[in-house]
Amino acid sequence: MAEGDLTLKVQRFDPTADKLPYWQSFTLKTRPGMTVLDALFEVLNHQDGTLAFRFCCRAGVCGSCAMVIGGKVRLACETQVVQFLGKGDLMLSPLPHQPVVKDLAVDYTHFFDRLKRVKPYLVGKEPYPEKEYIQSIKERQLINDPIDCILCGSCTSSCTMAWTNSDYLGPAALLKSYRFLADTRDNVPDDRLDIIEGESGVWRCHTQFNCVEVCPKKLNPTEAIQKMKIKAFKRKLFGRRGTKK
Amino acid sequence: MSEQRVSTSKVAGTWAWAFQRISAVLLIVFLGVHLYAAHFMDVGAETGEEPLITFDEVSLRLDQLLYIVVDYGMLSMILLHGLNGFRTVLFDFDMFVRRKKLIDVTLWVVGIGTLIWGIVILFPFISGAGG
Amino acid sequence: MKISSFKWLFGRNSEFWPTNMKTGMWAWVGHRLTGLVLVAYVFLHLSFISTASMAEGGADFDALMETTSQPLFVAMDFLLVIVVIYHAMNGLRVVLFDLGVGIRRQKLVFWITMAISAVLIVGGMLAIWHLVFPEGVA
Amino acid sequence: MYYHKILVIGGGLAGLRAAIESAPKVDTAIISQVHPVRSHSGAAQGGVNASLANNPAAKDDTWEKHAFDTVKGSDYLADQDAVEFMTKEAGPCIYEIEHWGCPFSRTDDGKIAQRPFGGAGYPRTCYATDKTGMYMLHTLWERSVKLNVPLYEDRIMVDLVVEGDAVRGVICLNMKTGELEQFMAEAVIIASGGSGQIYGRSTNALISTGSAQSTCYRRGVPLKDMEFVQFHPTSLFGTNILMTEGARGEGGYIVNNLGERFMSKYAAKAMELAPRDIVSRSIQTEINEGRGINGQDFVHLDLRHLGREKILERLPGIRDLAINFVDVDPIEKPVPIQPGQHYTMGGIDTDINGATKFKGLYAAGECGCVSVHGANRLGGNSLLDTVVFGKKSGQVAAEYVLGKKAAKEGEGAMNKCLRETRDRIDGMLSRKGTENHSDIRAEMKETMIKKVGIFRDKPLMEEALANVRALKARFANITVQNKGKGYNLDLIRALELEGMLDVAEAIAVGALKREESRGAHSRLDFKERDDVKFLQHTIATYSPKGPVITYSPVKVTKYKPEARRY
Ligand SMILES: Cc1cc2nc3c(=O)[nH]c(=O)nc-3n(C[C@H](O)[C@H](O)[C@H](O)COP(=O)(O)OP(=O)(O)OC[C@H]3O[C@@H](n4cnc5c(N)ncnc54)[C@H](O)[C@@H]3O)c2cc1C
Ligand code: HEM
Ligand code: SF4
Ligand code: F3S
Ligand code: FES
Repeated sequence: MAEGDLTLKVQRFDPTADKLPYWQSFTLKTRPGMTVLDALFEVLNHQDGTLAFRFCCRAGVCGSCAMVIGGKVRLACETQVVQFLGKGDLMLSPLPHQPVVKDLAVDYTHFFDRLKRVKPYLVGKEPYPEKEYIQSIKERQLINDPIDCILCGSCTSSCTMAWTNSDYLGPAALLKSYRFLADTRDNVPDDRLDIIEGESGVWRCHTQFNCVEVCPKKLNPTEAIQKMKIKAFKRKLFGRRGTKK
Repeated sequence: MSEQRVSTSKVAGTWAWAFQRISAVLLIVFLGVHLYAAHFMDVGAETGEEPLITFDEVSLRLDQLLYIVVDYGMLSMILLHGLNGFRTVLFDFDMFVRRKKLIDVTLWVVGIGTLIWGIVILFPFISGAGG
Repeated sequence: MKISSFKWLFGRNSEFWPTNMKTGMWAWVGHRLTGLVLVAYVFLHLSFISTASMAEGGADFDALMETTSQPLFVAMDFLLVIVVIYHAMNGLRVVLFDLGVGIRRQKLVFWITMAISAVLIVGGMLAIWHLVFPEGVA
Repeated sequence: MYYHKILVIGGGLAGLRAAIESAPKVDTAIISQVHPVRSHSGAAQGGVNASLANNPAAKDDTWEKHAFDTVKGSDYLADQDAVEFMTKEAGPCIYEIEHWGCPFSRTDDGKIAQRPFGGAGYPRTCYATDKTGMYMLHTLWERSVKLNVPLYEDRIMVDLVVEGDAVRGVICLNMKTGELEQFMAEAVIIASGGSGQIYGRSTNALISTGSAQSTCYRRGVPLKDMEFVQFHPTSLFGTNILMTEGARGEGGYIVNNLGERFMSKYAAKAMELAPRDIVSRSIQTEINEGRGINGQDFVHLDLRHLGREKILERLPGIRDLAINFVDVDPIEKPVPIQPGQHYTMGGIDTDINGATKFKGLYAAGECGCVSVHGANRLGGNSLLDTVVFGKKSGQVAAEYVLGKKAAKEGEGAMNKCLRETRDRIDGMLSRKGTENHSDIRAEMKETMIKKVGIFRDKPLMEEALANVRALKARFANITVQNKGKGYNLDLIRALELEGMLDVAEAIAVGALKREESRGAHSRLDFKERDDVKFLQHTIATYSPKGPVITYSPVKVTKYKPEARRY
């Protein structure tokens, strides 16, 4: 927990005023335990009130503060600055290829639109049972991973397929789709496969694995996508009966 | 508010993907046979000392139906795989997705045209040795 | 506002900066580039053969083939071997993932296929060398 | 001007649940400062209480027992009719969320798993690993997508429009464009969460500033029981991120700079597992008496003796947090912790339906005070509060709107309010003072935690009140550096601070006037509970000169106040 001076090099951009983004440097004293988010607040409070970034929980669970920190997409609130001390300027830029609201804050509208296209909700068998659905511990394990997604957008914004093809659902939305496909309580696997097997669905993934690299929750969207490719293909071969639960 | 759009076309997605994998595996086989046939196999005694591919040698090989099948099959596979792959690359970009129809037609025309071209090219070899 | 300017997408803090790109991404970039190169090669190859084969008899073809033993062509052949083998082996890796094999160990799988590729490439080059210069000319 | 029949302010659990309830019946929209899935509810770890009796050790659990535990936990300040309603509704509400997809952890026979929690007689806290809040939040957001509930995100409610005794709508600041927007409505449900950021060392999210709450307060909506603020004993030193009680449940020690397990002095029997308020007070005493580590404001949570295996197996999340945020691996080193502000028991004064003094204005969740938590909330009851009373307020608001004849009244009031808000904001932007509002914010937080914190007494609180008032005066002299429109954090944080100062004052005044110790309100100068004088809710009503304090009776049904011993 060393202390020392740190220079942040922040990508600034105000779409209403600037033509192109530019870098601006801020030097600040670090203290033990300081996170990148703390550093940004230090700048906001005492150096430049015009800085903009997103934040909320500051505990790595809400997914607001994803940005590119030192060449890698990370959560600002979870990233200690000490690891960057003495390694030159620490560069901060917004999530790649997202519309910028201002500086480090990006617009998530398109991200959530993509998500909404995969029916991101459980459609259980109705009428609902009087109590809970029975789901064994083993069945619950199938969704242990994908439910941990905090929708931070890191993966989809790091996938170049999602950059150039705005129809492509992207890893986050596909992982969400998988989360419901794998849930034993869900009752509409065919609808889900219909959505993800279109040309802007799973086939657009070319296993770049960027999504796996950047996920702050260490999830594996690629694996989910690959599993869905197989499911969709099997259904094509053997017909719809094969996918009914 | 925001309309829930359903994915666009699902005409070829699954098959295009599956075909790319199947053709890939087939290509490995074809390529193996082709290379072996072209460079390592002795077709006739007179070419035994001659490492370079010659017209006669090729013609000789192409006299046999098997090689015709292998070569034409490989050519069509390569074309299908290559152009299908190229199509995938194009459709990774919005601007081409918007011209989907046009691209699909063009690729088919180019593909079939090239195939015919390829077939015609080999005629002299086939007829050359036969005649 | 979308920032699509080259400078910002490929700058030092972007994932396209070489030191920031990870294994999977490199593999994909390589695969895509080699794929496109191969498509281009197919057309080149066809026109190459056609200029020759369209001529009567086949003398031209043989003459053409002679030129392939020039250093430039040998270099081209080497390149082609690298391109084909990389594309084929990484393609195999992709197919494995599609079958659900090795997704969690993608980096390991990549390096294994690359090791095999290296062996094949060296083998291929030796073979070409041997074919072109059977007497072992330097 | 936007118009929706019902507006829900806040996309946390309470807000989403309310919108889900009313949207199918009446046109409803959600307005939220952050996207719903980013809401603070997502940080809740432990679980949500309901007497489902799924755990073999809780076979004979009933809602009555849950109600009793809650009332006793509240130190008898909770309204018992509300508690009964909540505990009775708990089961159905949890099943409902499960049907919508919430991935609860499971028992061996596939039912919702339940774990023991502090202050409860039975293991009745339903959980989904240690991310219950997040899973519930995502599930409810997903449900709202299914119902196509319109969402206006990145908008901060900066004013409430009331005309006579009825609500007309709200004024919002669009964070993206920086423009003020008018939202007209027949009913407004405030579900804006807690205001923990008033305090230093808060476990709450950075946006839990109670901005919507203070806005209502300034427009005449009374606040109830604001002096009751819960402190959690173990929050990470520095960031005050929560270290779950499970760490002590698994056998962790708390030690001071002398290496003593000092809990032996305060609760010889229960040691580290004594109730939250007692442990918090004990730690604070050690720190106050100079036995914090290196004389600093923290002690150590020592898990090393549990061994690597157990830590990895039972407390992986805690280990990750400690490594990520203080660079300490609990396997090798003790974790620095201190008590932190955790929950605001008080809030907008509502009745059992979530209705306030104004017609058409409702409040639910942590920003409201029905009162089910009284003087001290039990762990796992606030998530329950959000869904039960979120649902209820949605229902009641929908009925109110359906039963209403006139619609779209009050355009004049809307416009007047817009002008006032614009003036207020322009005024703030044009101030050219010497004060930095982030310094004022820091001082307010420090004052509140130090002087209206875990231990309170008259001189300290009077000092605090004077400080807060001085800060309010200094606030008049600030400069907002950023005059721009888009995503102006500088302005937003200044606006938040203005409201927080008002609420801080209400907390301090209420606490000063409550001359007893009850639940989380622990006075050194009045150590006993005084049911004769103070079995009452504190009601704070805004006036420009400071809060006006009155009292309202507590509803007692079955459970007569008795000494609270565990
Ligand atoms: C670390 C931690 C752990 C916890 N663990 C548990 C637990 O295990 N069990 C339990 O029962 N409880 C727990 N709690 C308490 C519980 O999480 C909260 O009380 C509850 O989530 C509050 O939900 P809410 O819907 O009222 O508010 P929130 O979830 O805070 O939502 C507030 C919403 O209002 C919006 N908003 C706020 N102000 C404005 C404004 N001015 N304009 C527009 N929108 C606005 C925000 O954007 C947000 O969407 C915990 C709390 C913390 C801090
Ligand atoms: C020799 C064996 C070959 C194998 C095993 C193979 C394998 C593959 C596979 C699996 C893909 C799909 C990649 C993905 O979707 O991410 C692919 C794509 C592609 N292949 Fe091949 N291929 C081979 C030969 C060729 C040849 C000879 C050509 C040229 C004509 C070619 C051109 C392409 C192109 C253009 C693509 C699309 C690139 C992309 O999507 O990134 N391939 N190949
Ligand atoms: S999968 Fe990971 S990176 Fe993608 S949105 Fe979810 S948490 Fe973020
Ligand atoms: S980065 Fe994109 S290409 Fe596939 S593996 Fe991940 S979705
Ligand atoms: S602030 Fe919530 S994830 Fe960083």
